[in-house]
Amino acid sequence: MTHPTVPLDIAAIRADFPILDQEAHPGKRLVFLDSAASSQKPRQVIDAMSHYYETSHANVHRGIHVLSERATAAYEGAREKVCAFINAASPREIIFTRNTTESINLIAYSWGRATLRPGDVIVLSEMEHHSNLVPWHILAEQTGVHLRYIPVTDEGLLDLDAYRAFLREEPVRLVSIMHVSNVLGTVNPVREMIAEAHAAGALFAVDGAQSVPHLAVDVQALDADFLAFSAHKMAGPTGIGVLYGKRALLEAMPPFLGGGEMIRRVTLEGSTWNDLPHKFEAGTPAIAEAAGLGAAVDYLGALGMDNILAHEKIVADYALDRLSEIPGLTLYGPDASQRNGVATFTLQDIHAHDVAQLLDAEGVAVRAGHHCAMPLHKRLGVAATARASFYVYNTRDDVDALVEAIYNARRVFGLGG
Amino acid sequence: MTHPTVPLDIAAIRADFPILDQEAHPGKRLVFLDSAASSQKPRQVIDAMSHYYETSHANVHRGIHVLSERATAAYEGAREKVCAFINAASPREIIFTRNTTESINLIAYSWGRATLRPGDVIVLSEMEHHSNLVPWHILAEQTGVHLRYIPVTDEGLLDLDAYRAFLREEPVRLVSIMHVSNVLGTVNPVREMIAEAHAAGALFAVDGAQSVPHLAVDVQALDADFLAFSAHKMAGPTGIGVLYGKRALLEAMPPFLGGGEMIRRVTLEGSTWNDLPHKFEAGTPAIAEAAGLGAAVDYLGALGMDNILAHEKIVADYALDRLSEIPGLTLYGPDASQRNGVATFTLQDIHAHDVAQLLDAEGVAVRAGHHCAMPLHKRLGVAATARASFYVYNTRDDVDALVEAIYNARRVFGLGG
Amino acid sequence: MDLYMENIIDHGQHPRNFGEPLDPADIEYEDDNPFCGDHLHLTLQLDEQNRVKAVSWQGEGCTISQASASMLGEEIIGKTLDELRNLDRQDVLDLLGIPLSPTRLKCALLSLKVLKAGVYAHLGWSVQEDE
Amino acid sequence: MDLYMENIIDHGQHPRNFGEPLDPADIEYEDDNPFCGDHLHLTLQLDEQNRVKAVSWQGEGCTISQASASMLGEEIIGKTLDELRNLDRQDVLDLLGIPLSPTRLKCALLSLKVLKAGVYAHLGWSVQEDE
Ligand SMILES: Cc1ncc(COP(=O)(O)O)c(C=O)c1O
Ligand SMILES: Cc1ncc(COP(=O)(O)O)c(C=O)c1O
Repeated sequence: MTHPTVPLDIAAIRADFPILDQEAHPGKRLVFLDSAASSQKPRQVIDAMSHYYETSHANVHRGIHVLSERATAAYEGAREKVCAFINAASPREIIFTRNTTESINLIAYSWGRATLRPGDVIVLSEMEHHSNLVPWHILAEQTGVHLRYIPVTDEGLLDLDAYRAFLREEPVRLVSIMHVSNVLGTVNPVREMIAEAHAAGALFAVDGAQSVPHLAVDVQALDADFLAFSAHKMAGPTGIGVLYGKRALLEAMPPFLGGGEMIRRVTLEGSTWNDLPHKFEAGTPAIAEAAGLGAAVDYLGALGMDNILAHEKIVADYALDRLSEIPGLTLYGPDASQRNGVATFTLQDIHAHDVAQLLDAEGVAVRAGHHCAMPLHKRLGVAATARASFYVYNTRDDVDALVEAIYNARRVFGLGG
Repeated sequence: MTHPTVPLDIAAIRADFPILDQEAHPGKRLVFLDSAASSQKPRQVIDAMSHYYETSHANVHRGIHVLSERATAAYEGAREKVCAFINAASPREIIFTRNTTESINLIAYSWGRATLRPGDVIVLSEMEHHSNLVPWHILAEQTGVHLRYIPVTDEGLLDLDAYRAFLREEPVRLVSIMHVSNVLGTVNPVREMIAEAHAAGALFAVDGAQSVPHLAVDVQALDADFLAFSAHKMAGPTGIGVLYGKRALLEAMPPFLGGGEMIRRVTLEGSTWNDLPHKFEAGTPAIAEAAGLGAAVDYLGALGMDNILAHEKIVADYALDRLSEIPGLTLYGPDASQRNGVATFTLQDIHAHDVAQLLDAEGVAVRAGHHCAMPLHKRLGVAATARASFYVYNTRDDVDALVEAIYNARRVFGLGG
Repeated sequence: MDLYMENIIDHGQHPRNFGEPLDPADIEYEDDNPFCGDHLHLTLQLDEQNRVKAVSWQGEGCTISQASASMLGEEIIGKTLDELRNLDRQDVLDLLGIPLSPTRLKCALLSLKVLKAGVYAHLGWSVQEDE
Repeated sequence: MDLYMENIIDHGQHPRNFGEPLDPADIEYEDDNPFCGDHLHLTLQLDEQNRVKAVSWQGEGCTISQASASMLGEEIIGKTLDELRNLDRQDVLDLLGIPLSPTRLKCALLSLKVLKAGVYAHLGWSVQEDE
């Protein structure tokens, strides 16, 4: 990230997102601080999908008519855009799934079950999202594979010594780790961790759900074996996600779901598989959603990922500063230099759900709960936290509204202003 | 289907589908006869999704703010609409998947792997779509389950004697059969077949991909154990499908994909599962697509499924009549009384791909190939067929255009007019 | 601020009948709402006519879940088992007196769920579908 | 009707060098396009300078796949193995002389695929990525 960044015109960007221009409640401007759960979509993305349905829809692949050709071009064109966006070596390495969760399950079902033997070790971490825990729990139960968890330090970082000890001492076959924590904001040093995993003979899967939307991710520079992410967190539609995998790995993997498109030839006796990426895309895919994801990638690319990151950092740093002034407020996660995009906190004497509800009443949308990271919350010693998360359309005004609403909540609970 | 039907105003319906109002090539009106592959979408569905993104998007479930509540209402509201549409006993029986293919794979992975023992038998048929073959091939290979295929008679019907013999003589645990054939148009007598399967102690899964869009399907009246279908074939969006399952069955099944939403509690040691339907919906679901599917169900429901069926029958019967006049044209499938919605044919001396290409040049979109039913094509003794398929927006004019274009293809190939 | 009317905050901050479990207890039950981390543990003592003589709650969670337990606990003292059986969502919502979104409904109804499950277990019944 | 120019239909209906496999053959290969059902089987005989002396195709499928084999077969007679190696998509498309959509491209290029795979197998090479 050494390129110079240019400041973005946030007012113009906000104008691209129709949903932002509303009152959450009468007289209360919507202040949307829940993008880590799912981001909003610019008009360009919404229109790309409507336009697709109004002009170009048909089922893709092998249709010999003009609509099917257009639909196929939209769908495969999106694959090429995603390929360029994460700098994959080939569009064949881009598998369209429903979401990050399905991408990770695909690795577990296909690569995992074909490759792993009882006693093999998969390394995860204590800060993982349930989507990067539960598929491995299911796998472990069915195969006798062992799971190890990198602990989270008091600073909210991965304990890399423990990681290295696992790599040194255990038959680690795969490491699967989030790039950026959806709760702590921690940006994990995946590039170094991948190099260390490879040196130990293990593969490395990156849960990019919270990184790909916010910073430039280059799978070849990282040397990631797999990368999973969701369109809906990166200005794209719901219903589509991505699994990137190195071609040789994907080639060697058995298919996951069976059905149309993913076969080469079917007889009553059995089937042979289609080439990549189709081998992993059974049935009619999310065609309009791919068109929408392509438009999202164009949108983010035009803004520039480094510029987006720089802007979010300004907003998040400001939020950390202002929040830390609030009496009785505890912030979670590492210091500003090692984090990105979210501010997670608790308030003394007000449960996170009550916080979220009181903030909502002021028009401020945050998320409260365990954020699909129950083990991390156990580690933090709290059942629930409140989280404000930022995207390119958020401003310092939004942070001010958040802080003001928190003071209001304190007043309602009789805790002073 | 004994209710009196009312004629639909097809011109008004066509006006709802923006894509239909275009020229496929200069001077050539688009005549879309490929709805069995994927139907077009009315403005009401396209707008429902845009409107969702412009006003209501956030991640669903457990969000304590106004957008998350709206998104959850849209998503769960769609589930209730689908429940009513197929007359399921409870919305909990409606699982949202990507498409029919994923729905069938879910049965195979979850129910199949938990329940079946080597030597158990699954009955399929020779006319099935690859989506109802390949998941079972993969299952059979991994579990030692045996697959049996109901043959297709020369009339294009299932050989029910053979079916009964399987039920009588083999340890059949599951029958999985298409309701309506995507190639032959055959409407299989699933209601009777289900009763027979149940009498033999077997469960019955219905592949409703080609029935739910075209006729009233009542899962309780059929007593189906599972029903799979895709939104994109029923005026709804891509990226979402449905698996209906009887509640007691779904309750007893282990989860399929692991991740957020589908768990109740996660620790590093393992997970406990959420209630239905969430147990089977891991990760952020296709929220906007559910809103679109809800709008599609409203749209079809307002027209009335019996009226849709009646209209399609008029168009399809007319097509069968007119096509059968064409020299050298062979039609596949049973007589008009036992079929619905598609007209599949070959032309002597012109390969199906060339037919489709020449028809496209005249603006007529049909599909050519094996239509994901290679075993059926083997049975029919042809590598590829051409298929015209009809939906509520098609007219007899469309059929006339098809017939005219076929005559034109004959002329191009020097076969006379 | 309809949602956090003074009496709800008061019940949330000073919940009635909260404390150590009754011992001996005629009815005891606990459950939680893992999505929220809300947790409640209930003990009840009955008199000879099977009326609620004493109530004790223990728990943690949001104001809505704790206030609803506090209010419900006050409400049930002196009630018969039959009357407890007939309590439903609306009774709890009336006690709270505020509109609740579906997410918060789970918080509000946890106390009722624990109470009814305890009563039903005492009577040897199973809890009805979607109750 | 650009797509089905007379010469394509002529090649499709009267394909050149179609018939029984050459025996003995110096090069033999067959492949298909299962999505379409197009199938081609090629045999070649070489002269002493490793030039194509005789070609025979067998196959079935659409006009585009059969016509492209017919045209390509005429084209390669007299060519050296090196010249065959250098043939590419564009050469086949130039022979056909019509615009093709991606779906039909597969039909058009099956003959080239079979030819190159045969030549490469003869030379003991493997076919290049995405060639
Ligand atoms: C009978 C039948 N089953 C299954 C499918 C697969 O549907 P999808 O591609 O939406 O999964 C189709 C659609 O082509 C079909 O016609
Ligand atoms: C780090 C991380 N991983 C995985 C996921 C799951 O993403 P999805 O729900 O789109 O599958 C999320 C989103 O909540 C996340 O933040």
